[in-house]
Amino acid sequence: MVGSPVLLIAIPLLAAFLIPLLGMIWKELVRIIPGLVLAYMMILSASLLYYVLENGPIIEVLAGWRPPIGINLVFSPFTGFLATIMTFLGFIVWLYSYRFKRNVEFEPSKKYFIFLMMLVAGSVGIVLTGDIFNQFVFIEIVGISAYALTAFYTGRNAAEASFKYLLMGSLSASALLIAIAIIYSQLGTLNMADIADNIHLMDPRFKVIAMILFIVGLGIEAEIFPLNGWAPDAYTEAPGPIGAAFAGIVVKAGVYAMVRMVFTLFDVSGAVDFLLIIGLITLIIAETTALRQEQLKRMLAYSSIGQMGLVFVAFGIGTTEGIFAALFLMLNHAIIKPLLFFSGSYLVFNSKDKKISEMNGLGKYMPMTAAFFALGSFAIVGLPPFAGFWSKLSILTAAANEGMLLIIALILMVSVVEIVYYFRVVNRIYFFKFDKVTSVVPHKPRINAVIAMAVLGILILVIGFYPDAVTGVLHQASDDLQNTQQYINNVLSVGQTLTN
Amino acid sequence: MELLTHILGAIATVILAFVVGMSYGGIVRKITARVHNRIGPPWYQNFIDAFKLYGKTTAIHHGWMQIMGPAFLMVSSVVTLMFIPVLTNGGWFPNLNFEGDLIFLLYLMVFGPLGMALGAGQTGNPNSAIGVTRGLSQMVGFEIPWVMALVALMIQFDTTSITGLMEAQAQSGTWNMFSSPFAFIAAVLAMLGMFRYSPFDIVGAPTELASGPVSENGGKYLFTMMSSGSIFAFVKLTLYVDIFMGGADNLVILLLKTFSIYMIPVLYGIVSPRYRTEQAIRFFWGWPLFFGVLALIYASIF
Amino acid sequence: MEMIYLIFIIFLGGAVATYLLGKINGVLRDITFLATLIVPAVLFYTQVSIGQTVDFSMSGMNLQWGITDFGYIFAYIVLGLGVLAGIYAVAAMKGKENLGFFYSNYILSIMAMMGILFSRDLVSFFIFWEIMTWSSYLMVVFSGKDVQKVGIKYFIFSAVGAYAMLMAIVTTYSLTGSMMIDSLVTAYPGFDFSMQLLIPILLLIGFGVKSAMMPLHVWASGSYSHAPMAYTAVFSGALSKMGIYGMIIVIVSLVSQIPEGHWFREVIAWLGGITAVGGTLWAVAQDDAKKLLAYSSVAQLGYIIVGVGVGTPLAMLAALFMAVMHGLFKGTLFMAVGAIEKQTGTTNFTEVTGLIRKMPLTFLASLMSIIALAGIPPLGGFIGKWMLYESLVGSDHYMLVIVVFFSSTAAFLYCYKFLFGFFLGQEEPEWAHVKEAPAMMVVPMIIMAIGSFILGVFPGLILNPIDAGLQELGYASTQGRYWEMSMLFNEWGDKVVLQPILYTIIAVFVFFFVFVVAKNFKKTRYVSTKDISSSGEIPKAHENLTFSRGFFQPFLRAVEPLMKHQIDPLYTGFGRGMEAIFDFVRRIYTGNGQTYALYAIIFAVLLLIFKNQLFGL
Amino acid sequence: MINDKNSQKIVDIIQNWARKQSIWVLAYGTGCGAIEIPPTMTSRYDAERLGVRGAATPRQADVLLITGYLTTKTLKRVIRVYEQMQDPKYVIGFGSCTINGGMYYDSYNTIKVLDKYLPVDVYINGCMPRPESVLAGFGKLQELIGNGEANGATKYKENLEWYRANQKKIIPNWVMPEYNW
Repeated sequence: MVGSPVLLIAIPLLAAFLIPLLGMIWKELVRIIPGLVLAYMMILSASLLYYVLENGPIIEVLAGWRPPIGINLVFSPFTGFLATIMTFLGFIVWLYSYRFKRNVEFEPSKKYFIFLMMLVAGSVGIVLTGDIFNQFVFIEIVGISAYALTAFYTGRNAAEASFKYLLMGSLSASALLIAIAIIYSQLGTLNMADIADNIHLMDPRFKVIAMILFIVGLGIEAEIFPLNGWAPDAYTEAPGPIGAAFAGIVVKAGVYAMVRMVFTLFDVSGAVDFLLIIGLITLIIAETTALRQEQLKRMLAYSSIGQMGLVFVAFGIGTTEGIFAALFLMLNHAIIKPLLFFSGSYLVFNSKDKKISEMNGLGKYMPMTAAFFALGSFAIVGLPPFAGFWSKLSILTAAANEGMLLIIALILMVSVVEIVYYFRVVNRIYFFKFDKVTSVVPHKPRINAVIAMAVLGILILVIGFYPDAVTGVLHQASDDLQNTQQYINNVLSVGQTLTN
Repeated sequence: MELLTHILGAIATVILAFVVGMSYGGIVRKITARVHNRIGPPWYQNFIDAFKLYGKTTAIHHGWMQIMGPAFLMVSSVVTLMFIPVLTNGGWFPNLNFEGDLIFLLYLMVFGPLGMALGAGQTGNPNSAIGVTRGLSQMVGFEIPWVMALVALMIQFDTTSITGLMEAQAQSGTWNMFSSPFAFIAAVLAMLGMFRYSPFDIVGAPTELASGPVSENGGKYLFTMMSSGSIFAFVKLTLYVDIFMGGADNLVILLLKTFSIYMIPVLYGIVSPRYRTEQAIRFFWGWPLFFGVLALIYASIF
Repeated sequence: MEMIYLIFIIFLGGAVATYLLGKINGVLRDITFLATLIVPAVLFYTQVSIGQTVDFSMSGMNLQWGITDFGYIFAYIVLGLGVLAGIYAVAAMKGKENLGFFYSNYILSIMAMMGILFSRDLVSFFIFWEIMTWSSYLMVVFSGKDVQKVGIKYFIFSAVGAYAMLMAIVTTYSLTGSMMIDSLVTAYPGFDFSMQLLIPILLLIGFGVKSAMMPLHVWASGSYSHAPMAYTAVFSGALSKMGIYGMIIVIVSLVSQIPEGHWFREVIAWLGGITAVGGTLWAVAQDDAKKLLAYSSVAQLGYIIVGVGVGTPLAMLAALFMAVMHGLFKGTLFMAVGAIEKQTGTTNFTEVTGLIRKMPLTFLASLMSIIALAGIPPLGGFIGKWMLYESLVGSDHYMLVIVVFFSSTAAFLYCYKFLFGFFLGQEEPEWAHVKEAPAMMVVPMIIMAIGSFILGVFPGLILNPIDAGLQELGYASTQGRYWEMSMLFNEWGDKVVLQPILYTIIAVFVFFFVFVVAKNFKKTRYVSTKDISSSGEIPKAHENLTFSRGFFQPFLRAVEPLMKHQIDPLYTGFGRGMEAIFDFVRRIYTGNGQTYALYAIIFAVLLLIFKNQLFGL
Repeated sequence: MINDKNSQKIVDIIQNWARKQSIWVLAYGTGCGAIEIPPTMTSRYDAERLGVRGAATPRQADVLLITGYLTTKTLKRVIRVYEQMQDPKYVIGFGSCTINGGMYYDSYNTIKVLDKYLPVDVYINGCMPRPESVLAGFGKLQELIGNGEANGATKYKENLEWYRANQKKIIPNWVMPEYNW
């Protein structure tokens, strides 16, 4: 064991406060320190994950207060897997945006990196924590940094998007807070394991209301329909890499919270089916909406929402295979969508109105970027031999094993829609004549951005050609989520041992 | 020795076909004239025409495909002839007629016209190309009832071979035109188009197309086409006789039968004006098709 | 190392290397490209034996690769055509942009097709299928013309097909627990009836799209004509055969096992027949050679589907023979069109005429291929058609034989149009500069034309492997019952001997050519095509008297009722309608924060109202 | 064997017989005389019994029938048609107009003497010549052919320059392919 999971949260928060001070010493430190921190987090998380896979979950108790009273962090294969993805992505986003807005003032870049770090730290916190109130706090941390990052480009649109996000975020916070209050009033505990253990004692009426509030609150974070109105605006107006971070990190945290709530916290029978239904609705609405978008980032945003819907569908299948597929899809989405955002934001950078119609023939002038975008498109629509195919295949197999033929058909039909809008863009980029009138001279990506994209691209290919590289982890993680009782036992046993 | 017989027999067949075909052509001209209340040329007029054409100089060509065109046509006629049983038992003409079947024959018959069409195409005369397109279109028209009739026969007698059909007729003692009347009617209606007499002479239509595909061909080209056309006529007539009228045991009967069947398109044509192309096609997809379907039903029931 | 792996590694590595070398040096790239095609082909024919398999496991599923007798037939088409068209492509694509991309895509398609033939399990089958789809898609949009329309249409149809197939695959997996094709075949009779119907239908949608079966054919004309001709030769010649390959497996191995399979096959056969007629009629109506050949491909694939649907041993022999032949002659024809496009810059019949004296070798290759296409003896196309008719009549498909025959007769129309449009007619001064295509383009065409001639005279050369392949699928050996090396029989004891035909034709031809035509050849002289009898007028140099517009107008008028109903507008309308609906859906996202908040509240309220139904409490 | 003079003679005799029995006419309906062709061909006079038959194009025709007056504008086309015909070929001047201009003797735009421009083998006199005369003309032509005396084409070839000079006098913009067979 190389370190404690606490460090995953403590270090970035500490660094976030130190950065302004360090920035006074040397401005470049503002850019470098977050990178170092994120790299450290990534390495720590990965090594912890490796340890956890071998030796079982780590339950970290904070400040000596034992569960169920104190706050504890759970670094199990499932949470560790998500944390690793997030930290990895955080690092990649940092790498991509290291020279981002190099020429702008010191102040914005300071904000940018601090909030990015907080975003990652908060998301990791959401995943790792074993306490619902603590989770709420982390959600707020993530939310505040996300609002700020959305409004990073100070402008009318950005402010509006940020405000929408803030509005919805507040709704989410209120709902969550009430839900937490209800649970606390009923059970007198905030520890997830404890709640899960005692949920059957709760009055069903309160239970359902609490759960509905949870669904509404977390659904806003997890972008389920119809609570995802903020997402397209935020994705569009935030800087490109932040869009990637939203898609890869923040939403994952929301999905995690939702899934944890459904699978572990509540023992409500219809909840899993509810995930399936709401996932399908989200998937269909988002993908069909994406087809008619004119702006690239907005299209990517809706596509991202749709993918999340698909994740919920996979979770909603309810079997271990389904969860495995969902995790696989989350993993793939976490590497593919950032790649699309990264390359897409350079394409957008080169078009005046961020419109798809302005990207004619850019492939010739920005071969690398365009190639990465194409690779991402190919992967996300699930064409073999790229990564997306395997997750799609596993979702479908999982659904088929449950005999859900109609759902398979729906998913596949929506996939066709997805293909249409992604390929329209790819076609434009590659096979249309370069249009000087609407496009300025193309800005080419910087070397660090290329490296960031290349890493993601290589990952896509590696998973595509050799999915067994990750399936082991995914299987363990899905087993971990599926087994609620073990989770309760693990957490509470820590409390017991400490008591004794 | 056998090979020699074969070769001699083949040559004899070609000569026979040529002579009969040409004479029939002349007789048709005579008959046409009589119907028109004219005296008409002598029955051997076609031979004179052919000989004259052969004697004419052929000073020009528009490229080697124009030269190949008539050759293709001739090859097709002669090769098709080789696969047609002229007499019931082979007799004097021991050709390759036991080694082919109807479908093969149908396709072989297209070889020549297509080559000819290419030859006509190379001349660059628009009339030629128009004639060819008309001819091909019309072919699509009449092939349908014709093939229906043939398929009906094939079904009825479980054979696709011409000799097989002839044997079947010999065994049953009745001609196919009586045992499968609908097929015969369909085939005869298709024959109207096949012989390209009025009202289906849309290919050559002298007044519209200046004789169509052959408009750039005089002299020896025309001679080749004329003689292969005559051979082809003989081939078709013999084929009809073979599959619908039980074949012929000797030459006299062959001539009688072929001549009588030849009169159908000729007499129909003499009194008819000319169709437009689409009218011609629609004609074949009307009653002939109906009889073809009847023939198929009849054949599959019995 | 296993030879099978090696072949795929060479393909993959070659594709990457070709792409990268394309950035550095053109010659090196071309050499790598050809080497990547030829080396695996040689390895395949020398080192890989039928029945040899490799097993491995991926993502928890056991997969297996290995070539069967049946796949071997298609491997002939894929590799043969792949190599020849590859040689052609090097010359044909010279001077174009982005060649590294083109070549690596080309290699990937060939690899994917070989992969399909090698796959003994459904997952790798699907993976290679999709690689084939997207690599061919990239070729379709390579030219950059009508990308959003044609390319997307192709991809949508391919995707629908592929996803239908994927659905069948996962359903199979859930039913049998294995991805092996063999285990599907074994377990199939045990499925319940709905599954017995569903799985083949879904698979056939997938294969039907690739083999351009009506009503899934609408992508074909655009895609075939938009891809570079060097690739279309492979696209139409080999890639579409993958659909046939799969279709045969499905129909023979699956559908035949159930009693209702009979009706299923009837439907398929009729779909094939309709495809043949429709494709032919539309081909006749085209003025662009690419489009014409594209529709013609649809029609030819229709014949093959008829054969597959009928499914008697003779019909299967016919279908597979036609598949091979179609690869040969349609490949040649697309190559010829490519050569003409390269030399003249257009493929429209109404523009380019009279190339026969400028491109005689291309004409020769086209002529032989057209004769093969039209099914005229003694070239190979006839054999396939003959066997198909025999099988149709023999298996009591009386109306179908008429339909097929109609299509086949109407095919003469476009055959002539193709030859006349390009090579015959007036020789215009506009095209006086045109030269014969480079040797590297002509030689593959000639080789393939000669190939279709040889197969016409010695069909046994290819019928032998086909027979072996059919035995693999469970048919009894047809050896000696239907064919010999140069002879064909039918079930009723008649036969067509092919060599005498050839000898007779050659003999008569030589006779007439030497004694009638060639004797006088010296005395005749060439005059230009302006020197024609046109009412005494002398056509000026700029006056084009070629009859090329509205070529088969009367015929088309006659068949108008048949062509009035198209399926394409239905699809377009459906697409438009869907987009309109999507546009409506899009308005859910108003962009107004208040609305979104309202949504959230409504959502919460709805959940509260329906909590009993949803959560059962 | 063909080269042998005597055998050539025999062949010529047979061929001439065939030629005279088979006359394919390209009726170039230049003037009002064309109206006399249908009665000649149809049931009353029936020229076909003599082997006379219409030909559709100059490539197939033996005889060029100039039916009536020939305007200067038409001359070029007629010459073109004549030159496209294959040997052996003959010209029949039909009606008085081809002999001396007939009723158009003082017209500015008709050819008065056809023989100056094309080698006429047989003239048929009359305005119009009745079908009987037409048939008589054909009979004369047959006679000439049979005797091997209908050698207008040879005359044209030999005196091409003279004919050309005459033709060019009438036709100012002379754009014609070279006549060299």
